[in-house]
Amino acid sequence: MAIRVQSEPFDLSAELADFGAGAGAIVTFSGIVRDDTGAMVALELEHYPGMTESALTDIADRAAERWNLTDCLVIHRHGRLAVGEAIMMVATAARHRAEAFQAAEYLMDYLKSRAPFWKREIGRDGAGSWVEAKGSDEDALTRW
Amino acid sequence: MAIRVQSEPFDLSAELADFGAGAGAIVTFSGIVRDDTGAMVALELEHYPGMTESALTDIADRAAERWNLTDCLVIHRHGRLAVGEAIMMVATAARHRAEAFQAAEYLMDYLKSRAPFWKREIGRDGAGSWVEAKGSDEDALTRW
Amino acid sequence: MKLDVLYFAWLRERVGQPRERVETKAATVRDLVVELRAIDDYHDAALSDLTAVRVAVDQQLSDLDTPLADAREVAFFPPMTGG
Amino acid sequence: MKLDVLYFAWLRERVGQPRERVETKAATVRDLVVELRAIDDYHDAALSDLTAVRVAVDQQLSDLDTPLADAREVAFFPPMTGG
Repeated sequence: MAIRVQSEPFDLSAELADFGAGAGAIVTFSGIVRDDTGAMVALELEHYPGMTESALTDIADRAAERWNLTDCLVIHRHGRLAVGEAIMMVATAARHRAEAFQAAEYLMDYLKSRAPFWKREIGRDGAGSWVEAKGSDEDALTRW
Repeated sequence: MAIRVQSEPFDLSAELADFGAGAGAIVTFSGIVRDDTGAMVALELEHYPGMTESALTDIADRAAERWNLTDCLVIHRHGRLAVGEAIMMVATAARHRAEAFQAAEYLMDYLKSRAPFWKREIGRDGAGSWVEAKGSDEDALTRW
Repeated sequence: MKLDVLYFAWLRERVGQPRERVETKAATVRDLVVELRAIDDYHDAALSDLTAVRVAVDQQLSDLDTPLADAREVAFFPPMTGG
Repeated sequence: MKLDVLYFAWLRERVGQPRERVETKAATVRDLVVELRAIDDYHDAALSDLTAVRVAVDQQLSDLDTPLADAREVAFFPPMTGG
């Protein structure tokens, strides 16, 4: 069980090398900076040091207990990230696939709306604009 | 988009190195040989060469179309696998997380009940027993 | 008509061989099963309870009513357990 | 009572600083907002529409009615957009 908040890149492959020994099912999710408009050069992620770590730990603990996870990993970056870079990842290990899938989706849904990160898109002209929260992200929590 | 059926081990990390360029969300699932009873030493996977490849291709094509996947990978092993070895993996890449998650779960559900693989558990005494299909695996298909 | 008949998993073990070539006039899978069961006790035991048997005609999942006209390969096996 | 008040994202930009230390007798977050808005036009603009503002008291998500007794740190920020 591990939570990491960092500005440095991470390597999904390397993170999985020691992950989930003894599990029958491992699910991973990675989020990557995507440029939908062709006008974005980077994403800047601001966060709330201290609260970020405790919020992520809390979310991961609840997922681990609810789905009997044998292992759980959350890595979230902050700072400036170029298009194509990985923003974050979660990994869940459980006995069966349904548990691993549900726990990973739960982690993502809560992380989106309950972990104190704020994204700002940086355009080619250097100007930044804050990404607005989607109502659908908040709605996603009701299924849990 | 790739399908592979092989007896050799695969390296999830290496497989992901070139996977899903341009996507915003990548989901992976890996299934690992698990020993629930403490009496199993290996799993033997029999399959139907020819039909296996076409069934997996068909399942992946349908998932890719339904969720607009930008990339999709299915690897499934056959032959003898020791406890702790990876049996199979799927990876899906899409613009958003819901698409990537749903496509990965769809792939797994169909692969469990519609791809011609049969598992046999090999005990410490060398005796084998065929794994029975679960009603719940067949039921899982109804949600799609 | 000549057909390749394949068996997998415990069906293969009960029949005692992974495949055989048969000469048949069966119009459907159901007709073919009747002919196969008549071959010997091993075939009869393997194919006596079809509730736990799946069938593929030319590598496409099929059922007992699937016609065999132009078929080249029929496979019998238990419910799949991949993944 | 002395409190550290933190601002994030566009709230930080509108207020013009990431944190400040305030002396207050506010009983709840709602009372504190009234006092903060009175500081200057920047604070007033940042905190005028609370529908898009979230609050944490001592790093726990809270709301306007949360009491501030024993609180040391209050943070204001927009809805989160992580993941």
